[in-house]
Amino acid sequence: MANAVQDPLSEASLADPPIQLLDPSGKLSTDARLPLDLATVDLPALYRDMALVRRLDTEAIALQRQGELGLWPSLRGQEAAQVGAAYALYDRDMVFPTYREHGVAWCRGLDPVSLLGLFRGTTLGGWDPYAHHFNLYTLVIGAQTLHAVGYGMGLYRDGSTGSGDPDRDTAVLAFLGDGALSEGETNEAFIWAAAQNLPVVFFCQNNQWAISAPYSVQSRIPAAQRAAGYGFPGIRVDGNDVLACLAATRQALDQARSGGGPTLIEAVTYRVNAHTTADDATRYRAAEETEDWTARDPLERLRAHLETTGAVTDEYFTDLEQRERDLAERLRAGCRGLADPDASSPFEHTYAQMPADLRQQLREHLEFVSTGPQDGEQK
Amino acid sequence: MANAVQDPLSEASLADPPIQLLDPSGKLSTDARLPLDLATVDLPALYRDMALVRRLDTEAIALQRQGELGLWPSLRGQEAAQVGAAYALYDRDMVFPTYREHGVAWCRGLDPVSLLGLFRGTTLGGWDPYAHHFNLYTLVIGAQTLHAVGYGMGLYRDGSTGSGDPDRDTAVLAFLGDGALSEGETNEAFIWAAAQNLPVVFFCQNNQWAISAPYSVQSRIPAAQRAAGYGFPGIRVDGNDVLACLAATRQALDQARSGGGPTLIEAVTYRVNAHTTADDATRYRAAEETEDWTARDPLERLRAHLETTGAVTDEYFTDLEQRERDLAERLRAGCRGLADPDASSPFEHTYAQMPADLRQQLREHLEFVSTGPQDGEQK
Amino acid sequence: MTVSMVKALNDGLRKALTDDPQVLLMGEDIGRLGGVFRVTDGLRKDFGELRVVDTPLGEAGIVGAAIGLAMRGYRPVCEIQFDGFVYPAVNQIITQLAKLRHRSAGRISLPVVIRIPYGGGIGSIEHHSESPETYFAHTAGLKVVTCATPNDAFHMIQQAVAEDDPVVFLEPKRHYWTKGEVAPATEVPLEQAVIRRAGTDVTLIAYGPTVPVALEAADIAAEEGRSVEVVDLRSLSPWDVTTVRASVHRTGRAVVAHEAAFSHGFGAEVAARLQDEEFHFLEAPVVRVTGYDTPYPPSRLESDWLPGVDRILNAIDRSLSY
Amino acid sequence: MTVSMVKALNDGLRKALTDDPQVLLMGEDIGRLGGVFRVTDGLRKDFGELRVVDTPLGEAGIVGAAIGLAMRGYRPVCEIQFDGFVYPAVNQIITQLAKLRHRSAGRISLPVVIRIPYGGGIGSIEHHSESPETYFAHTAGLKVVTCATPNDAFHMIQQAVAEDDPVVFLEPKRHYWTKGEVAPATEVPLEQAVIRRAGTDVTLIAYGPTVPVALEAADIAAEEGRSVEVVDLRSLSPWDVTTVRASVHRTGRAVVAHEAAFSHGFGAEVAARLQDEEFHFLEAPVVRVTGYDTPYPPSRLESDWLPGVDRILNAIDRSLSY
Ligand SMILES: Cc1ncc(C[n+]2csc(CCOP(=O)(O)OP(=O)(O)O)c2C)c(N)n1
Ligand SMILES: Cc1ncc(C[n+]2csc(CCOP(=O)(O)OP(=O)(O)O)c2C)c(N)n1
Ligand SMILES: [Mg+2]
Ligand SMILES: [Mg+2]
Repeated sequence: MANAVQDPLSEASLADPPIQLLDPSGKLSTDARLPLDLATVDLPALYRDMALVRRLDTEAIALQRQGELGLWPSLRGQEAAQVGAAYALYDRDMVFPTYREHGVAWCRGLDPVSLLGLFRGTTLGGWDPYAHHFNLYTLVIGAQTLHAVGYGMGLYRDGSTGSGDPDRDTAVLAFLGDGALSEGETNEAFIWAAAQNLPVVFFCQNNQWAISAPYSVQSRIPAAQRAAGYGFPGIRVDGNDVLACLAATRQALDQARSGGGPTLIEAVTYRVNAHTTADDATRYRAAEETEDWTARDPLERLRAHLETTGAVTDEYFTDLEQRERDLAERLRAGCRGLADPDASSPFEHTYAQMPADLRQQLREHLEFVSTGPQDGEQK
Repeated sequence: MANAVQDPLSEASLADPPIQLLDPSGKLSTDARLPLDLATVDLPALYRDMALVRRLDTEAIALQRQGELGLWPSLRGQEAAQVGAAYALYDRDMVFPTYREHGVAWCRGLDPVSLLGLFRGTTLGGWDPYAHHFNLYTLVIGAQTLHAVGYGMGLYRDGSTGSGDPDRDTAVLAFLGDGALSEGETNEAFIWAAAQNLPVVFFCQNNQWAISAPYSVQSRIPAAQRAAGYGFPGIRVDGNDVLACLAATRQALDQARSGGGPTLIEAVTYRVNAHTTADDATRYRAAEETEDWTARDPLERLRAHLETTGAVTDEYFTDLEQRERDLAERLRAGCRGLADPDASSPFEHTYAQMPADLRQQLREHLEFVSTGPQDGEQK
Repeated sequence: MTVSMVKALNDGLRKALTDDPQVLLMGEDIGRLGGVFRVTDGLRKDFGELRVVDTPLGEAGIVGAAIGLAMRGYRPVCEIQFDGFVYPAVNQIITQLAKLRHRSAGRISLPVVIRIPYGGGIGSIEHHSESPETYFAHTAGLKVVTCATPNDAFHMIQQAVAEDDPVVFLEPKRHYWTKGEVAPATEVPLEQAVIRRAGTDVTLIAYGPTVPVALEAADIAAEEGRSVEVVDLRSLSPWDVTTVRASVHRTGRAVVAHEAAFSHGFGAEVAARLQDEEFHFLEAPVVRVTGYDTPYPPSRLESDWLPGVDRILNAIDRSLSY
Repeated sequence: MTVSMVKALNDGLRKALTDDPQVLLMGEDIGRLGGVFRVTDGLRKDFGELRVVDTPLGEAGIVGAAIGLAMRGYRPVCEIQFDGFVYPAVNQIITQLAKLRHRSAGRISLPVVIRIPYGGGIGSIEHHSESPETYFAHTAGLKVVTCATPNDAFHMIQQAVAEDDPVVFLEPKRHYWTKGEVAPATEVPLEQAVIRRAGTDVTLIAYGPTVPVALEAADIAAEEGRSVEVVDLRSLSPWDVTTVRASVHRTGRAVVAHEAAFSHGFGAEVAARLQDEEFHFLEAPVVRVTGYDTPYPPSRLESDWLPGVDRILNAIDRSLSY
């Protein structure tokens, strides 16, 4: 079948490996489809941030084990995807994360301790989404993609896209998982972005799993190809290659800012840990698979490159280790220091002004809380 | 950009005309992409059914004007798409229509009067969906596509698809409009059908309008291409060409029945009348556009073909006219004869067994209804 | 100035668009067509397609995108074409729109209005006559209001747009073409109930579509020497318990009328509050006159199914017979 | 046999799968993983991936497909992973699942069960502690039930699967690991409330997660010489007004406890019915002890926010002080 009858299953791209600019051994390559001027890339900084977010993640897992956090969704294995994508952002670009983008949060300059509150149960948010142009985490799969679309509509109406003014043009970066591709809302976001040519880049970390569901439950073709159904470009990159992720995101954001519309980036990566600390991945996937992917570790290859090329000194690594220890210490202390919220806070922030009835409920609640157990015996 | 970077906008198919097997002048042609053995096609029957459903539609509009119906969504212009698709069905195939598939309903053998009740307000359904393997109309845009998917999952579990037994293998035909392509649920249906390779054919009548929204509000590429994003075939046919519609649907249903999975058919057609009798299309579209499309009338071209080739006698047309008059008469009489439902019917059919509380509500209601206005003065 | 409710809404939206450049309207068919009820008629012509936006056919998209627009400083007014088509947007409304202020400890304001033509009585087919108010009123973080007169329509829609909280704005489509006087200004806050007719024997609580029905019932009751006080709630979340209590405190009796189903309808909350807070003053149970616990029936049955004048009069009788 | 509620549900589902080949389970992560709460543990291994289906990540898809499966003669049991994730399915539930029997004049039966782990108190993050029962109980055409003991879990899930109407089956996740005796058979119909503890002074109405809390409160009250009758509603739609009325008729007082928000929570309907039907017998207002009208708070606040033993005891005090 040809032309009007499209059978994408037969397309060559299925078999095609994702675009790679840095291979697992640490060797650089180029790809005509994805140009990257290495002069614009600070490789030691990239490695440092990847190492630090890995440490952040490791520490958060430890805190969860110690009972300081209720839950933690680990990003391990996805450091290159997240740091690479984040390095392509302008400060003014707006980010809509899922619940796993600790690496992006870190690169946006958020206090890493603020990431812990949601998982400690001291807050439902934890930071000012406008201060760092980084929205609150969204737990409802797919929901944030539509917020990104609306924000993009706003940018367009502000004249902040396609103006040609490099200090003005702005884009939106929306993160999503492979599982999120199956939610209707995500697909509506693609539809709106396409039809209105919005400055939104969708960055899908295809980490092969949605909790226990392998990617094959969601789709039989690569995620990047989803975009073809809506008429905008999709690009598939090695998600463990920080340079490919950076280059793809930079290219897509540039295009979005200049009025060129949306792109879907599929970063092919792997969720090395279980879905969250509450999950047990041994129930549904083979250890060998995880080992295979661990061998393609995103940090190792950049470290190998830095070491081979002598781009950094030993001091760089010593210094980095110290930074990691400092970060871990800061997280430990910060986590324990996260205060319980005020009993009145849910009441205060439900509406801009507290309605009279709710004020009455608050009064009763505070009275109850301060009196403590009425009957003395027990709580 | 090549391969992993897909830019479907540049694909040739955009400019490609939809596949046609019968042109507006009534000339037959062939297309390698869409073989059709004319020996298997009863052209006079096709024309007759198209003419009859047009008459059904015209009559229903008249009944609405006379106040006998509250509303009527006209299928005018879409006769070829509907009759063509319906002719490809086996009796046992299951159909999930929208609210506009009067032509399909007719071909499935439904009493046409039963189509009127929903629009007269005497019922919310009107027929037995199992008797003709034709589900009730669905008004909530897109919702029926998921029911089709579930039914297809059932067929698969029954062993009624891909068994190789020609008396057993069954498929599902789900109708949708161009507007419906934008609902999340429709896209979830595509996702499920693709990932599970279900025996579901999605037949999209792209009639260019979703009420007042032109197709460009929903998408910038042809609807058939949507399927590429999920990894199943999409095919774009001239929706005013009954042969192309028949051939495409037959091919897709055959494939589905044999275990080959889903297809999305885009039938490029036109909603000649306003959205419904309650709508005023002059507010949003140019008369010239409608005239253009009327010139591509689906009946005219087949009539021209029948006349030129001498495939039918004059008697055929005289007989057909009589059938049309009979049908009109049957609709008029039948419509006026549609009884108001029993006051108790909503109560009776809300649950399999009426709960005690609801029985009490029914008792009070019947008492109220039978007593009539308590105060005599007014209702 | 005497105008229909549709015109009053149109005027109110026009004023909102004129007064604040961040206001925009979005929905299916609201632009070129002016909406299926013509509420937005002419606005696209005057304010352009970027501020009166014909959206793709997806309600989740409409509300989800409105959230993003609000985060970028806009004040979107969404139209859901009919009550029965709001459900695809419910996830965005309940899990996102209603919660983001709370989640962000007040940092995110979402001044989003969701306009919904609602209620029955217009002879429509299914999904076009629903009364979904309880779903929204039960959801903390949303405000829910409904207008019953052109004057309220004009002022309340502007007040809703000015709110910094999300507002579900229910428009009783059955009274869209009812005409009424519109005053240039209002002093009634959005959340305040209004006594539409003073009375002493029983308090009749209504909102949106049932307000005119309640007034008609009160008229008839008056002829029989029964003095019915009619309260128009206007705001359903929060609702003005103070005004209702004060009235019931005087009359000792209450009847509440709405089109939504009986069980868990708005009347349940009204009855629950009154039996608690006016326990010693109620001389009769709070009586509910509502739709039944069935799906909305085919239109040939709707006039009997809906709480009409006679059923309200029966309820008043019942209340007074205690 | 003493088992946890999770195990009781697992056993019940296993029995349903064994007894009827048309029964199938579908949901996110229910197969290989056995569900995030392990309710379906081992079932995929024993009944195969066509009967214990790991679905794509889309709740509308799950319920929409279940409707189609039911139309083809299957009896699908859907799992929604958490209460807060049911909303993408609400359109299919409210506009399709609940209505198709009515629309088809009884020709279409949709024996679909939607299992939802629900309620708070387990220290979870947001969207994992919601109580959406009112949304469903207000929707005609749905049945809504909730179990509070392993025995009920085992029997009610089988009864739900056997129902020819769609059933929203709410599982109080906070008590998933509570153990209890499971009897081989039951004589209690699905829709019947059960008196968990007899008493004479006040009727305490609870369901799902609040039943054990209510029993604990009743124990403490007993030490103070107060005889509290605890009614476990079990079915929320329809609900067993007869049993509740009979109890209140005797005690003259009622307290109702649930985790869902106060306004328009289930307690409103209970209060509204009782004040009407037991008007002359109520010696005190029906008192509601519920979640507040805010979104569910961060987990550090939940134990105070939820209606716990002390708040219930306060409510009993209030009721008895009249
Ligand atoms: C609407 C909704 N349904 C279900 C869930 C439960 N859930 C949480 S994470 C998850 C899997 C998400 O997979 P993916 O999108 O691939 O992201 P990942 O966790 O791999 O980063 C599911 C099903 C949810 N959070 N929201
Ligand atoms: C969920 C939902 N939203 C909105 C509507 C209102 N509505 C009815 S028909 C229609 C347009 C449908 O367009 P399309 O899918 O192209 O079908 P057509 O009417 O052209 O056959 C709309 C918006 C609806 N029925 N359902
Ligand atoms: Mg994933
Ligand atoms: Mg259309």
